[in-house]
Formats: sequence, structure tokens, C-alpha cells
Amino acid sequence: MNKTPKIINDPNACAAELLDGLVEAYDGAARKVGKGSIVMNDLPEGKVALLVGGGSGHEPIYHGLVGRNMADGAACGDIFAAPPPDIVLEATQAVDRGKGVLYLYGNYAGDVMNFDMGAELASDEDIEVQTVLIWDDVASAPPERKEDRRGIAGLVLIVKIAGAAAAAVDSLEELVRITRKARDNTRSVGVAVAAGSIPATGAPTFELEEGKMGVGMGIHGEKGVRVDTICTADELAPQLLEIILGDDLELGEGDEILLFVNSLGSTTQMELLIMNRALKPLLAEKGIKVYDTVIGDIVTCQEMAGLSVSVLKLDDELKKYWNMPCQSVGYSKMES
Amino acid sequence: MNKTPKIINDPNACAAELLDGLVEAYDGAARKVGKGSIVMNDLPEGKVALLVGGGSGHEPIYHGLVGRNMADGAACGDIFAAPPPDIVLEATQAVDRGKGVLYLYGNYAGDVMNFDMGAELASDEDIEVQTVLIWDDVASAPPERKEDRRGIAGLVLIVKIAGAAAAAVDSLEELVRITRKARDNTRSVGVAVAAGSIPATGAPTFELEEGKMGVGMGIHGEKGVRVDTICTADELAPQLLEIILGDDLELGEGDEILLFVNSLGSTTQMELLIMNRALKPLLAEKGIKVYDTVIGDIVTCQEMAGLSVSVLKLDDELKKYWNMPCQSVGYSKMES
Amino acid sequence: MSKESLNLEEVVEMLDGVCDKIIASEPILSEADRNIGDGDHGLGMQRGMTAAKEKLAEGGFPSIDKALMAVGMAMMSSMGGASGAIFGTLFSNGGKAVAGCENFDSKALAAFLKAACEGVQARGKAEVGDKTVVDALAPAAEKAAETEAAPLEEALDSVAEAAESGKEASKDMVAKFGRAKSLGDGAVGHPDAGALSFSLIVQAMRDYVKP
Amino acid sequence: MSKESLNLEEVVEMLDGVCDKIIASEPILSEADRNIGDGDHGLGMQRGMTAAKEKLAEGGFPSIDKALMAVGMAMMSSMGGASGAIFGTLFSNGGKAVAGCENFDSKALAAFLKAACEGVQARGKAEVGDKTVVDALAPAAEKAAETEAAPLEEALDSVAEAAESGKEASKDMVAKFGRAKSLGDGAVGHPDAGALSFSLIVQAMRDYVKP
Ligand SMILES: Nc1ncnc2c1ncn2[C@@H]1O[C@H](COP(=O)(O)OP(=O)(O)O)[C@@H](O)[C@H]1O
Ligand SMILES: Nc1ncnc2c1ncn2[C@@H]1O[C@H](COP(=O)(O)OP(=O)(O)O)[C@@H](O)[C@H]1O
Ligand SMILES: [Mg+2]
Ligand SMILES: [Mg+2]
Ligand SMILES: [Mg+2]
Ligand SMILES: [Mg+2]
Repeated sequence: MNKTPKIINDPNACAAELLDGLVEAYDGAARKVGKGSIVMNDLPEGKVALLVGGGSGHEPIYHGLVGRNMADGAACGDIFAAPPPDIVLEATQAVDRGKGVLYLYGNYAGDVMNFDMGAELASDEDIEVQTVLIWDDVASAPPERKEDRRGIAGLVLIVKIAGAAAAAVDSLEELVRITRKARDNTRSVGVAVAAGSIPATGAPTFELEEGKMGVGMGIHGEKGVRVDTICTADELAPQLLEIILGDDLELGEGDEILLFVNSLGSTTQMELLIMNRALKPLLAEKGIKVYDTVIGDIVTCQEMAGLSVSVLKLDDELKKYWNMPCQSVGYSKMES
Repeated sequence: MNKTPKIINDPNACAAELLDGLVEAYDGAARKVGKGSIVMNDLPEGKVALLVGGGSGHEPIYHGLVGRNMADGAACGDIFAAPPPDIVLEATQAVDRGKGVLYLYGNYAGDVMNFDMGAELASDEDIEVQTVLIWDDVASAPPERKEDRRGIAGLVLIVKIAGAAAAAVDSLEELVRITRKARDNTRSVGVAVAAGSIPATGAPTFELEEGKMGVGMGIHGEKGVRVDTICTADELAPQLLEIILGDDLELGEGDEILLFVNSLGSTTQMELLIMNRALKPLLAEKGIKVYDTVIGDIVTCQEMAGLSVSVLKLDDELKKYWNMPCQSVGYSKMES
Repeated sequence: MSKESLNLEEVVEMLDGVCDKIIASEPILSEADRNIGDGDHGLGMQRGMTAAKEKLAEGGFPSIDKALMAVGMAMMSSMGGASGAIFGTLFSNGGKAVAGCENFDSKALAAFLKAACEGVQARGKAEVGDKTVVDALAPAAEKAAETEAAPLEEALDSVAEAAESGKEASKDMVAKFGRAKSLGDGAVGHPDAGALSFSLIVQAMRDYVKP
Repeated sequence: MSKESLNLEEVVEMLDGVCDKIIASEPILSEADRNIGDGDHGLGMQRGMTAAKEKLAEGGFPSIDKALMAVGMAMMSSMGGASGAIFGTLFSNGGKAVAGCENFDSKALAAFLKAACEGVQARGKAEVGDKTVVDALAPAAEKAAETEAAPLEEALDSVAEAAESGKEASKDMVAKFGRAKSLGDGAVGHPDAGALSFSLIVQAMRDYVKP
């Protein structure tokens, strides 16, 4: 399969250049820090800080979630590579306002090792760091082994809530508590129908037979639940919901959720909307009420095709933080 | 070239189904009206109404721009086809609150004919209708023949401002004046590197030799300025700016603009950011200040690859409406 | 069949045949539009003619003009796009002009095409030479006026031929309307998609009368 | 060349050769990662080894351990990803263990690999059999301990062989760490990318000593 032609410069400089371009997109509200971080300007003294991060190439996440009532900063790695410990440290130092820093990122071996090393370096500098790992991908391990699950699109909902909470709470512990609750209430599952490509080489990120779909496949092509022949949206919707609702998050009559239908890259918004159309009656049947729907391509892997469905179960506290307005390159919201 | 596999149902029902899914995405804030319109609920009596519309398949535009402080409704056509007059009429009747309706849409023969017929039908019903055509694509005709220009991505900025104005002004004339100013202050140019496909047939929307880029090409593959070999982002940025700045909108030292870098579909946000990085110093060199940058894939043509650059020259009035918050599936913003 | 004139029932049957022909021609019409436009003309016409076919099947038309207008309205409201407006207007305006005709003969054909052409030009502002449906429609209307006195079979033969050569002539034109206008010289060599549709429509009418 | 032991200058030269070898192996390393991971391992290693090569060229190392640690630090801070942490730790921890060694001989090699392996396992929590770099590193460290008394050339020969068979053994393993873990059985049949990198590293060391 011929890959989508790309408009870039040096294929090996994509991560560095997109970070420059991202900082520019904030028009003075954020700045580049050190080798590879983006940090909001004018963070008030005494603010509990929220730091996100991960590999580049999945734009707008994670670094595009830096913003007002969103993450205070992001530590950015090269394409598909977790940020090294020194970048994590630089970002930590830049966002810290004396009240400690929450690291919030996806549960991948590389990210965990590098952020942990960053945290060790930060603690040498007397900065208090706590970590909440995002592991929303129910297809990646059974519920008893949550710590083996990957972080995928659900992160957008979690970062939004954590970002709002970070602007409101006055202790790191409180932020950790709220963020953990949001994380524990989030479940996602994806389906891939075509690979993206690695900018530096043009090589596909994984192999998937034409006409096939990887149900539960991760955004780098990690193994899912099964590989099937591509089916219709109406046939796929119940399969995806079954995987999510079959997990250990209690969801039923009267529960309120956020629903996020995410494109992995080149899957069109037309398809996301058709999927949304298929999902809604299935949720309604179970008495699950969708409080707010998010449609977009926010967690991507280059021009990968496929989509994911995420749900976050709300309670009054989470709803309060969800309702706050926010502004970032990757996700913005008017006050509800 | 193999096309991106799509997750849909009946390939001939995409437009109808995505509209259902779009309405669902508003979670009760909007409803479907008649055969093919989406209209906000709870529009206050006496509100000047803003109606947008056009063919489907370009999601999230136009219908995804319906929202709070955005368009009040949208008349939706089938894939790549302007909405028929009866749909325009149904939408018009549903958004009208006694103060008249502004039609704001892209300047394509089909849209103009159908919206004009819709306006005729509406005037039979004693609804006052005014029209502002969007013709921001500088590559499609010389400045003396603006009425021959196509409407492309600049529409997002124009609809945002018009939507905010429609929520604030108290006469249709005032809304027309502001919207015209926004329209007259907007210029765009696009570059295509690969075609999207027609959902019903899978056929590409146009032919473009591999490795080539259509500079100034329209979102359906309409002719642009020239066809070149794909170049780097740094090489392309000055070419696109030259086309925009060479037009009849005076832009120089001290002027403030909105900058919108839009993906036509499968071009990644990574590339948009790299393009943004290339554009900013060129604008700074000319003393042009970017007040706000928008990055996203809001004006698309299925999985078409390529991007467009739009600028909107601000004055204090336009800035006031830009700064207002808004919420829609396609574009949202926190108060500035 | 080969008739001097058609009654209401036969007109409906003929229009049904027109619908079938256009529906079956979706691929070549889309292909024609792909060369010079956005590639959806066949899909739009298919949608319109499917809606028209349904309307025709419902029946209950009091007169020939109403049947023709019903086709126009069905196209107008189901297609959208440039061609929904254009072909909707073509059948609606043309139909209106044969109000009072008990039979569809060469005179009615001429009246239909004259009004159809006027309506389309009023709606779309295109002249002959602008690479639109008008390039097939206008010469067809002219030819129909000339052959008003001939038997319907003969008239439709000449009209179909005029439409066909008009469509062929559109190949060498530079588009001034629709999406093709932005192509400039790029569209030269390809016929206009709408002109092709129209020439297939009159061809199907001819084939009904003279199978 | 073929030496009993290397002085500082030679160690730097050897490490430079390791860098070249890995940089040149980018395609096969990425390919290995594509089969079981996200396809970027070669690119990460290339980035790390390019940074290390620059550091080595700057020179000014007071001792062998500092040169080895400099490679680790350069990899750690330029690569990111799982392999940045793992290979950075490998060279940094290994380097620390040869502090005080004036010459890099078989004993130093054994100390280097033992500490490297301990560091990597402490960082990544992987055991032999989990389909990671540990599957090549652990047997290499063991073999080095056994051949501590042999000439460097001979020791490196056996160590390279041990790494190579460890890498080969990883083919049949089910991954427990890194992106490959989600593949389950899907990764069986492919060697671990990091294990391949490590086996190329010791191969390059051997080739320097015994060209
Ligand atoms: N202004 C016009 N006057 C007459 N015919 C027109 C005009 N604009 C477009 N057309 C006709 O419509 C055809 C295109 O129809 P279609 O592809 O269905 O619509 P769209 O251009 O909206 O995709 C053209 O080939 C041409 O014949
Ligand atoms: N926990 C771990 N312990 C040891 N080695 C690991 C661990 N996780 C990953 N690795 C090694 O890292 C390699 C992958 O490196 P690379 O592709 O560069 O990083 P990423 O997985 O972040 O894309 C694997 O092949 C494996 O050898
Ligand atoms: Mg990686
Ligand atoms: Mg069209
Ligand atoms: Mg068309
Ligand atoms: Mg990898």
C-alpha cells in the first residue's frame, strides 16, 4: 500500500520541529523549555502542577493537551519514543510551583522507566512527584492485571478532568485522588483497519492484511482481542461496547458517562459520526445516559486508520471538573 | 493507490447516517429537522439566525459548526452535493426567530442555486433572508473576480465570528455587515498531495500523479495555481504565504491576524505543526502579528491529503467576536 | 411502438425508461464528472432518478405536465448539488409548458424543451459554450422547434442527435460554471457531465418511441 | 590488533566502532521491532549511538569507566523510549563497575556486563525468558564471568556467541515487557529487537579486538 505523502522537512527532525510549531500555536501562552518540553506561561505560584507526556507522532496528544485548565506542561519524546529522563526533569522543574507535580501518562514500558527516572531526578531537587498511569485499554489485559493495560484515547477525558482539577484543588494529594478516580472510571477499546507510517522511514508501523480489522488493537499495532474481516459500523458498535461493558466498571441504568469516539488518524469524522449513531441506542437500551459526547481525532498514530471508543463514568465531582472550560490545541471546551 | 478502508454501513446512506450521528453528538442541544437539517434547540425568540450548509463528506464542516455562539442550524446535502431547496427551507423555518436569517456558505454553483431557491421559498413564507457567500480561496480566481472564487477553510474563522455576532447583535443587517467584513478580511490557499475517495464508490475524487502536489487546488481537486513536485514544508510555506499576501488584502507591519492551518483529511497534525513552525517567522518578518492560531482538520474531503492556510485580518470588532467562547462538534473555544 | 404521439400512460412509461437508463449509467456519468468535477454526478442523477421512478410508480397524475413536473420535483428535492437544481428545473419548467396537452407529440416536445432550456438558463446563467448541460439542451430545443411538424419518432431522432453533438462539442469548451470552471483548460477534451446526462435522457425517450 | 587488554584510547576507539555498527544496522533493528513492536528501535538506537559517537569524539575522558558512562548518558538522554532507559542504564551501570580499571581486559569485561545486567534488570524488572535485551545480556554476562581469566579476544568471542544464542533463543519466547508484550503469541518466531541490538554491540566489540 502506498503511504500518504507527507509535507515535512528533515524526516529525522519531525519531533523537534513539530514541538516548535506547537509552541508557536500557543501564541505566547506557552513556551519551549529545555530540550523537549512545552510549558504554560504565567502558572501561578502555589498551583498544583499537572505534567503529561509521551512519544511524539500521536498529535495532538500529549503535548497538545497543554493549556488553560488543562496540563501545565508536557515532556515530549522523539517519534513514538518516551521522553528521556532529563526532559522529564526539565519539564518538572518548569511546572513546579512549590505544591508538587502529578505525572499523568500512558502505561508503556518506555514511558514508565523514563518518567520514573525523571521523578528520581526531581526528588533529588526536592520536588514532590506523584504518578497516575493511564491504562484504559480493556483489550490489552484482563481486569485483574490493570497495570499491564495500555493507555489509549481515554487519556483525553482524564487529562481534561485532571487539568480542571489541577486549576482548582490546593494539594497534590487531592489532585491524585480525583485523577485516579477519573482514570479508574475510564475504559476504551480501539479497532485498527490500516497502519500509519513512521515519518523517518515511511515504513508502516505494523502489518495488517487488507480488508482485515484488528479489534482491540493498540495504536502502535499492539495485539488486540482478535483480527476479523472489516464489518459495518452497525455490526462493530455492539462488539466494541460489549468489550467495554464486559469489563469490571459497573455501568447500567441511570449512570452518566462521557463518550469519546476517536479517529486514529485518517479515519474520517463521517465515520466517527456513523459510529456514534450506532452506539447511542445501544447505550440508551442499557439506561446509560451520555452526558457529553466528544468526536475527534485527538489520539492518533500518524495516518493510521481505525477508531476507538472511550467511556468515562461520571459522578458529581467529575462532572464539575468536566464542565469547566478549557483551551488547548488538542481539546477545547466552552463552559457547560 | 489503495484507499483507506472505511467503517461505514450502506455506502449510499453515509450522509443521512452521519447527520443522525451528528445530532446524537449534541446530546440534546440540537435536533434533526425535516429531511436533512440540524438545528440548535432553545434558540431564543428575537435572535438573529445564522444558517450554514453545504454538501456532506467534508466533516466536521458545515453541519458540525452548529453550536453555542456558532451557527444556529445547517442545511445538509448528500455527499459532496449542495442541499436541495426544500431542506434549505426547512432549516430556515426552524432557525428563524422573527429577526431574519443569514445564509453563510461556500461559493459553489450548486450551493448558490439551491440556497437561492430555498431563499425564494422562505420569502414566500415571509422570512427575511440575506446571503453572504464565502470566497476565500485566492487561488481560484483573480481578485477582480471574487464572485468566482471558491469557499474553503477560511469559512471556519468566518462562521465562528458570525456565530458570535449572531448571538450578540439585534438586526440581520448588523450581522450581514460584520459577517461581510470577516469574509472580506479572509484569504486562504490550499495544497493537495492525494485525493480522498467517494464513499459510495470508493473512487478517488480526482487524479494527482504520485509525488506531485497541486498548489492552490480546491478540496474537490479543482484547479489551482500549478502542479509541482512535493517539496518540504519550509519550501512550501513561503509559496503559500506569497499567494495569500500577493492578493488584494492589505497586510503588513502591525496588522493582527487569525492563522488557521487546516488538514484536508489524512495529513497529520504533526505536519500542520511543522507548517505552522515554518509560517510564523515569515509573518513576523513582515511585522504581521498572529493573535490566535487554529490547528486542525476542520475542512476536509474524506481522507484527502494536503493542507490549507487561512488568514483573517482582525480589527477590534472582529476580535471581540473572536474572543467569545463557542461550542460545537467542529470547533470550540474557551473565552479569550 | 413507433408512435405519432404519446398518451399520459405512455409518457409515464417513457419517463420510467429514462430513469432506468440514467440509473444504469451511474458509472459513466460519475466518471465524466471525475474528469472535470468532483466525480459525483452519476450518484446524484441516480439518486434523483430513483426518487423520480418511485414518484412515477405511485402514479395518479391528472395530466402529462404533472407527470413531467413530478419528475422535476423528485429530482430537485432528492439530489441537491448543481445538477439537482438544474435537472429539477429542466423537468419542472419544461413540464409546466405542456400544461393542457392531452398528448405528448412533437409540438409538446418542442414546448417542453424550449421552456426547459429557458428555465435552466434563468437558474444557472449559463450560455451555450460555457460547458454545461445547456450545450446539449439548447441545440436540442432548437432542433425540436424545427421538427415540430414531424412525427414524434422523427423529431426525437433529430433531437437526440442534436443533444449528442452538443455534448460532443462541449469537449472542446472551457468551463465557466460549476466545479469544472476552476479547471480552466484542464477540462478541455472531456465532455460536460450534465450534457452527457441530458443526451442520455433524450436518447432514452427516443428509444421508447422507436425501440 | 588482537589484544589482551585495551587502554583508554582503544576503548574509545572500540566504542566508536560499536556506534558505527549500530548506526549502520538501523534498518534491520527497525525491522525487528516492526515485527513485534512499533518499528522504531533502529531509529532510537541510531539516535543514541550518534549522540554517543559525538560524545566520544569530544574526548577528554579521564578513565575508561567515564568513557563507558558517557556512552550510557548520551544514549539515555538522546533516545527516550524503552531502549533509551535500558541501553542507557546498561552502559552507565556497566561503566560505573569498571571504575579504577586502567585497562579493559576480560576481568573488566565481566565486571562491566555483570553490573550492566543488574542495572537493566533493576530498571526494567525483566527476567531471562521475558523476551527482552536481558535474554542476550544475562547469558553474555555469565559467559564473561566464566572466561574472566581468558585473553580478551577469546572472552569476547565466547561472549558474543552467548549473546547471539540468547538473541536466537528469544525468538521462541512470549514477551512480558515493552510493546511486544501485548502481542502474546504473535511475537513468537521473531527475536527481540533489543536483544539483537545487544548482540550486535558485543559483536562489534569482538570485531575491534579481533578484526
Ligand atoms: N450554472 C450552471 N448552469 C447549467 N448547468 C450547470 C451549472 N452548473 C453546473 N451545471 C451542470 O451540473 C453538472 C454537475 O452536476 P453534479 O456533479 O451533479 O453537481 P456538483 O457540481 O454540485 O457536484 C455539470 O456537468 C453541468 O452540466
Ligand atoms: N522492561 C524491559 N526490560 C528490558 N528490556 C526492555 C524492557 N522493555 C523494553 N525493553 C527492550 O526495549 C526494546 C524496544 O526498544 P524500542 O523499540 O527502542 O522502544 P519502544 O518500545 O519504546 O518503542 C525491546 O525489544 C526490549 O529489548
Ligand atoms: Mg517506540
Ligand atoms: Mg458534488
Ligand atoms: Mg459533481
Ligand atoms: Mg519500538
